[in-house]
Amino acid sequence: MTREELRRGIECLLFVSDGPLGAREMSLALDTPEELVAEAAADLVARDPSVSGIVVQAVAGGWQMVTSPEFAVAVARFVGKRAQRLSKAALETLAIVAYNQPCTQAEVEFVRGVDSTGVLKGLIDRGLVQEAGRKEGPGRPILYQTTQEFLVYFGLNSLADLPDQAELEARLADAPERMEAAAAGGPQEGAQLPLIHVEPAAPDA
Amino acid sequence: MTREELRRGIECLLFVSDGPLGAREMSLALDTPEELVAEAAADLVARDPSVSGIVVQAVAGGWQMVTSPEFAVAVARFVGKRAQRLSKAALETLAIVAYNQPCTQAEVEFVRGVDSTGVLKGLIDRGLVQEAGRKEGPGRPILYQTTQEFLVYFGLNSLADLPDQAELEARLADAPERMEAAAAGGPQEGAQLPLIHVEPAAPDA
Amino acid sequence: MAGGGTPHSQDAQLHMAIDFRQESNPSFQVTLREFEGPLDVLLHLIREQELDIYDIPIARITAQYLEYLRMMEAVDLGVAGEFVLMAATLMEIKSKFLLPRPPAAEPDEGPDPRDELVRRLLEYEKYREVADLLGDHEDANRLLYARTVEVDVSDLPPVPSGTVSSVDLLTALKRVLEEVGEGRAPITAIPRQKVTLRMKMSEMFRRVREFGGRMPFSAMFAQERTRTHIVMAFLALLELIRLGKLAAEQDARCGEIYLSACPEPEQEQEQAQ
Repeated sequence: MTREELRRGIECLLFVSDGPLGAREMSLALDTPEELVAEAAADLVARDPSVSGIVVQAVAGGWQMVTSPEFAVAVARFVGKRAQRLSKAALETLAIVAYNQPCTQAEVEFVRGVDSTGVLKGLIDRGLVQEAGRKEGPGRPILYQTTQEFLVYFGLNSLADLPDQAELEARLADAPERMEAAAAGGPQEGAQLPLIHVEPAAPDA
Repeated sequence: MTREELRRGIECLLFVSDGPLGAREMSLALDTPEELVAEAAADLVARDPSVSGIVVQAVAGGWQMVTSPEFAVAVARFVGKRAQRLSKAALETLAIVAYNQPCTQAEVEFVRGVDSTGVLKGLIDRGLVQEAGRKEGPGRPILYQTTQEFLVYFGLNSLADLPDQAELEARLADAPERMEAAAAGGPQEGAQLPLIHVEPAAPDA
Repeated sequence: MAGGGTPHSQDAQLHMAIDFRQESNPSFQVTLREFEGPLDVLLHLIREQELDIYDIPIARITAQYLEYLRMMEAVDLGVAGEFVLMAATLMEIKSKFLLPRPPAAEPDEGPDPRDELVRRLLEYEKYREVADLLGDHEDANRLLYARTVEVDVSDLPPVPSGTVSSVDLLTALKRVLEEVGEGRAPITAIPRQKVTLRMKMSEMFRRVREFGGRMPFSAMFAQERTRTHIVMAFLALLELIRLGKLAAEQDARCGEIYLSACPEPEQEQEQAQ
C-alpha cells in the first residue's frame, strides 16, 4: 500500500470509529505495520486544512476525526446544543486529579480548601474522572483518576501535554500583573515548591 | 463564503449527520442559498477519489458521506471486530454457555453440531466468555462461563434473569449420554439440536 | 460543611464594589466575584494589591478577609465552614506575630507561622493556572465536532426512517421480560418442547408477514409464555433484522418499535433472470 493509499485507509477507519483509534488497531485492520500507520496518520494531522472540512486530531494516544473549527457555528446550528461548559470548580478539581492521580477526595479538598463532593460526582457523571481502587490506610478511601475521555474532551494526546512544574512557574511569572510580586519574592524559593505535592488533610488549627 | 469554503462546510455537516442531508437542511445551517449548496455538494461528489478516503455520494434527495469502496475490506475487518452485534454462531454459542456454565467446548459443539473453536475464541476476545478452570475427568478440558460484560451487553441484571435456568442446568447432567446418542444419530440431528434445549429429560430417539 | 462547595457560585454575575477602609490602608476596592473558596479569595487579595506573597502583611490581609466574609453575609450568600475555618487560621497566625519573639537579627528564628499558608496558596495558584489552561483547551475543543457513530451499520438492511438501535431493542426486550416476571403463566406449567433459533426465526417472520404492515414489537411476544421463549424470540428477531428480512422502525425515541417484512431483492433478481 502506498503512503497515500494508507492515508485514505486511515481516514476510512477514523470515519467509522466512534472514538480515537490507536496505531495498533488501525494496523490490524489495514494489515500494515504500526509505524507506517502512525506516519501516515501524522501526515493527516499536518494536512493543509483547506483540503477538507474534516480534520484529523492527535488525541488520547491515537487519532480522531473532527470537523474543522472554521465551521463550528454551522455545525452547532445543525447539531444543536452541546453539554455545558465545565465550571471553574470542576476545572480546578480536574487539574488536581490529573497531576496527582490516583488521589483521594480528601487530597483534592486539601488543595482547593473546599468541600468537593458535588464537583467530583459531576466529573464522574460526565465520564472525565473515574474510581481507581482504594488507598491503603485508615478508612481505605476511594482513589480517583482521569479517564481517556478526559484527554479526548480537552484534546490532549497524553497527560504529558500538560505543563510541568517549570513551565507552570514560567506561565505564572509571565502573567504581567504578577511580575512585580514574583520579583519581590525569592524565585528560588518558588521553584522548590513542588507542584505535585498533596498532603492528606493535616490537622488544621 | 467561497465555493471552496462551502465545500468544506458541507463536509462538516455530512460528517456529523447520521443520514443523507438535502440541500435545504444544509443551506439553513450554512446560511447559504440552496442552489449554491447543491453546486458545491456536486463538486464533492465529482472530486478526485485520491484526495480522501471518504467520498460524498448523491443519494435520493441529498448527499451522504461514506467510506471509499477501495477500503471495504479494511473497514469490514475493523467494524467486524468492533461490531455491536454478534454473529448467529456467536449468539448460539453464547446462549449455550450461558445456560450450561461452566461448560466445555465439547458440550457447546455437541449442542451446535459444529466445530466452535473460532466462535468461542471470538467470544473470549470480546470479553463475553471467559475460562473457568478445568473439568475433572479425562483430558481435564477447559471450562467456560459468561462474564459480567455478557450481562451488560444483554442488559441483564444477573444470570437469574435468563429463563428456565434450573431446567437447563439439570440437562447438563446427562450431556455425556446425549453425546453418545449424537454420535450414533448423525450430523443432521446435531444440526437441528435446539439452541436452548428445552425438552423432556428422557433421551430422544 | 457546605455540600456543593462555594456558597456564592450561584451569584457569578454579582459585581459589588466595597471599600476597605482599614486604619492605615489606602482605600482598596474589591469586586465580589465568583470565588472558589477561601484560598481563591486570599490569592485574589494578595495578587490584586501586588503584595509580596512571601511576606504577607498578615494583619491587613486578615482584616480584608474578614471584611469579605461580612460582605458575603450582608448580601445573604451564606458563609461556608471552610471560609470560617480560614478566618480562624488567619487569626491564629496573626496572634503568633503578636507574641514576643527573639530579635529579628537572629537568622534561625524558627518557622514563620505564615509558611504553611504561603505554601498552600502557591500550590493552589498553580492548579488554578492549570484549570485556566484546561479551560482554554475546552474552549478550543468545543469548536470541534466528532461523529457519534453507531458502529455497525454496514450490513444492516436499509431502514426507511427512525432507525432502531440495538439498545432500543434490548430496552424493549427488558420491558417484555419484566411483564413475564409479573404474572404470566408459571414456568412449571410450560409444556416442554424443542425450540431452535431457526424455528423461531421462521415463526416470527411468518407472524410479521401474516400481520401485514407494521407489527408492534410488543405484540411479537404476546404468545411467548416463558422467558426462554421470549429470549429466543428476541434473538430470532435480531437475526431476522440482521439478515435483512425484517426492518425495525421507531417513530419516536423510546416509542413503540414496529417490525415489517422487507422485500427480498436478491430472490426477486434471481426470479427476474
